[in-house]
Amino acid sequence: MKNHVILRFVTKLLIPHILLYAFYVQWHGDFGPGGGFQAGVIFAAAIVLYGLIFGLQAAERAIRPGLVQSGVALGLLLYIGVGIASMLLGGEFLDYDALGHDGQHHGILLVETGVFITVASVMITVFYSFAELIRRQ
Amino acid sequence: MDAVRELLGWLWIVPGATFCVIGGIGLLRFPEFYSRMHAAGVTDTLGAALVLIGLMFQSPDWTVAVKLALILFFLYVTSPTAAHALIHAAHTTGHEPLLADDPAPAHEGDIP
Amino acid sequence: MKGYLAIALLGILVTMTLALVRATLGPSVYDRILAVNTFGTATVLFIAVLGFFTGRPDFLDLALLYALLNFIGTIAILKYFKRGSLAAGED
Amino acid sequence: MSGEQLIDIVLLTLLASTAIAIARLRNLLATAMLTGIFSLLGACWMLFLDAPDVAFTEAAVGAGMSTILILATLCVVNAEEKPSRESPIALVAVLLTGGVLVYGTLDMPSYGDPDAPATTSPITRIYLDSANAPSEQEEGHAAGSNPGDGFVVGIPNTVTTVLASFRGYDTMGETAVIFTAGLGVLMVLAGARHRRPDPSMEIEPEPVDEGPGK
Repeated sequence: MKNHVILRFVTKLLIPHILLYAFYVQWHGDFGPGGGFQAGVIFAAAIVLYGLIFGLQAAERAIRPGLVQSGVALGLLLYIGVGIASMLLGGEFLDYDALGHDGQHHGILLVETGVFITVASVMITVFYSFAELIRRQ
Repeated sequence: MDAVRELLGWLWIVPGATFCVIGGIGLLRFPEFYSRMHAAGVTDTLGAALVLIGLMFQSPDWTVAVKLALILFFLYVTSPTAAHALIHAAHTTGHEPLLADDPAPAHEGDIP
Repeated sequence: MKGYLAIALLGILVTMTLALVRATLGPSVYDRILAVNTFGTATVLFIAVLGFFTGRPDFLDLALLYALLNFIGTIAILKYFKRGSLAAGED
Repeated sequence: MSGEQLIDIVLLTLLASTAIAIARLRNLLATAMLTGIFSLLGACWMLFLDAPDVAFTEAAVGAGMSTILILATLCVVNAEEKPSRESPIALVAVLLTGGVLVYGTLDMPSYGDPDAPATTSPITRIYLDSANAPSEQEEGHAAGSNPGDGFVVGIPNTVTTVLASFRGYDTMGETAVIFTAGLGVLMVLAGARHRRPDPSMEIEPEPVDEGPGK
């Protein structure tokens, strides 16, 4: 489908909007439906669409497999890190009030970012692994 | 104002839903794939546009109307593209349209 | 309360039912893809109208999501069917 | 209201008939597509039950990823289901389990019941009050000093508050589950990739062709 002009054009039109929408869901989760998990899946869906139309190599050039593989762990580490930071600042584990003024808000945003990174990385990694496996068959 | 909104609702949303149903009936009843595409096109374009524009008149503030416009825009970009890719794939893999002087295929006759 | 919205909801549900029957019956894979595509459009409309019916227009976020993402599934199925694989080699 | 009940009944009937069609079809590609339809219907129904956050998750996963992953699996395995022997014991077991589950739901409060434990419990009040902006409550309480009494988060979406703040431990556990699942898929697929004559259980540390991300 690489030579399919209409598909390529429409995909190029859609992908920025899907990514933008993923970030909208991420940061707007405080006010409407959504949050880190949903945003991560939507982000991964954009990368998957890119991989489907432009090929696995192009997608791997855009988002390196090593980057997402470390992202799988980084997100969880960020989440736990927020908990440890709140302990170091005098509260209990994941007690966001210890994070300072408006700590609840910032703590929730950080934690949701951690969920986002883990979910998006896991989804992209699974897609890459499957595509790689199928290509080598 | 509410009366105008209600009138616009009846004038846009109900016809839109009717076109959706017409598209659905065509999708089920038409004899083969290429003619079913026409029916599906009614739902994807006319039905969707009428319903979404009708909803724009009902929106309480402008952000809702903008969201509806975005939904309409993305539907109008993606569904013709998907239809194009689908018909291209069907054509290139040798899926032949059913012509008037062809005998009707047996498995098509018993669709309710 | 809002009669036209209720009628629209029922009409869209009828469309969904018809598309579901077509997706189940087939007979070719293209008929099924077409039916799934129509079903997706009907879902976007259903969610949009439902948001107004229940007075919560923030449901529209969901309709916008479907308008953006329904495309991906169709492309994936087409690609699988045309090449017998998702492996995006393209060479 | 009877119109809402009608929509509810139609949605549930469609869900059930899609499930039966999925179970009956032998062509796994058609099954994958019907699974997509099931996900769309599920999202509609959850939205109808006023659970937009759950519907949102279903929509994102169902439309974005699950079809892709099912198709990817179909690429690896055979795309036609083998005819299986239908045993009466399996039917009895399924019917029995289903019956027990349905019997269990009889104890649940009906939908929208004002006397349901979830509505009358004092903790619900605390959750919902936490959504108020800090500035509104700061005169009355020392904000956040005493959890459970005037504990404010100040985020309008209570679901996010409950998930990330009140139940932060649970969400951390869920993130760990996703992390573990991703790790498991990586190991299984990487193991299948370097297929050996003797299928030893040792685990490849990393695909060799990729360095750490730069």
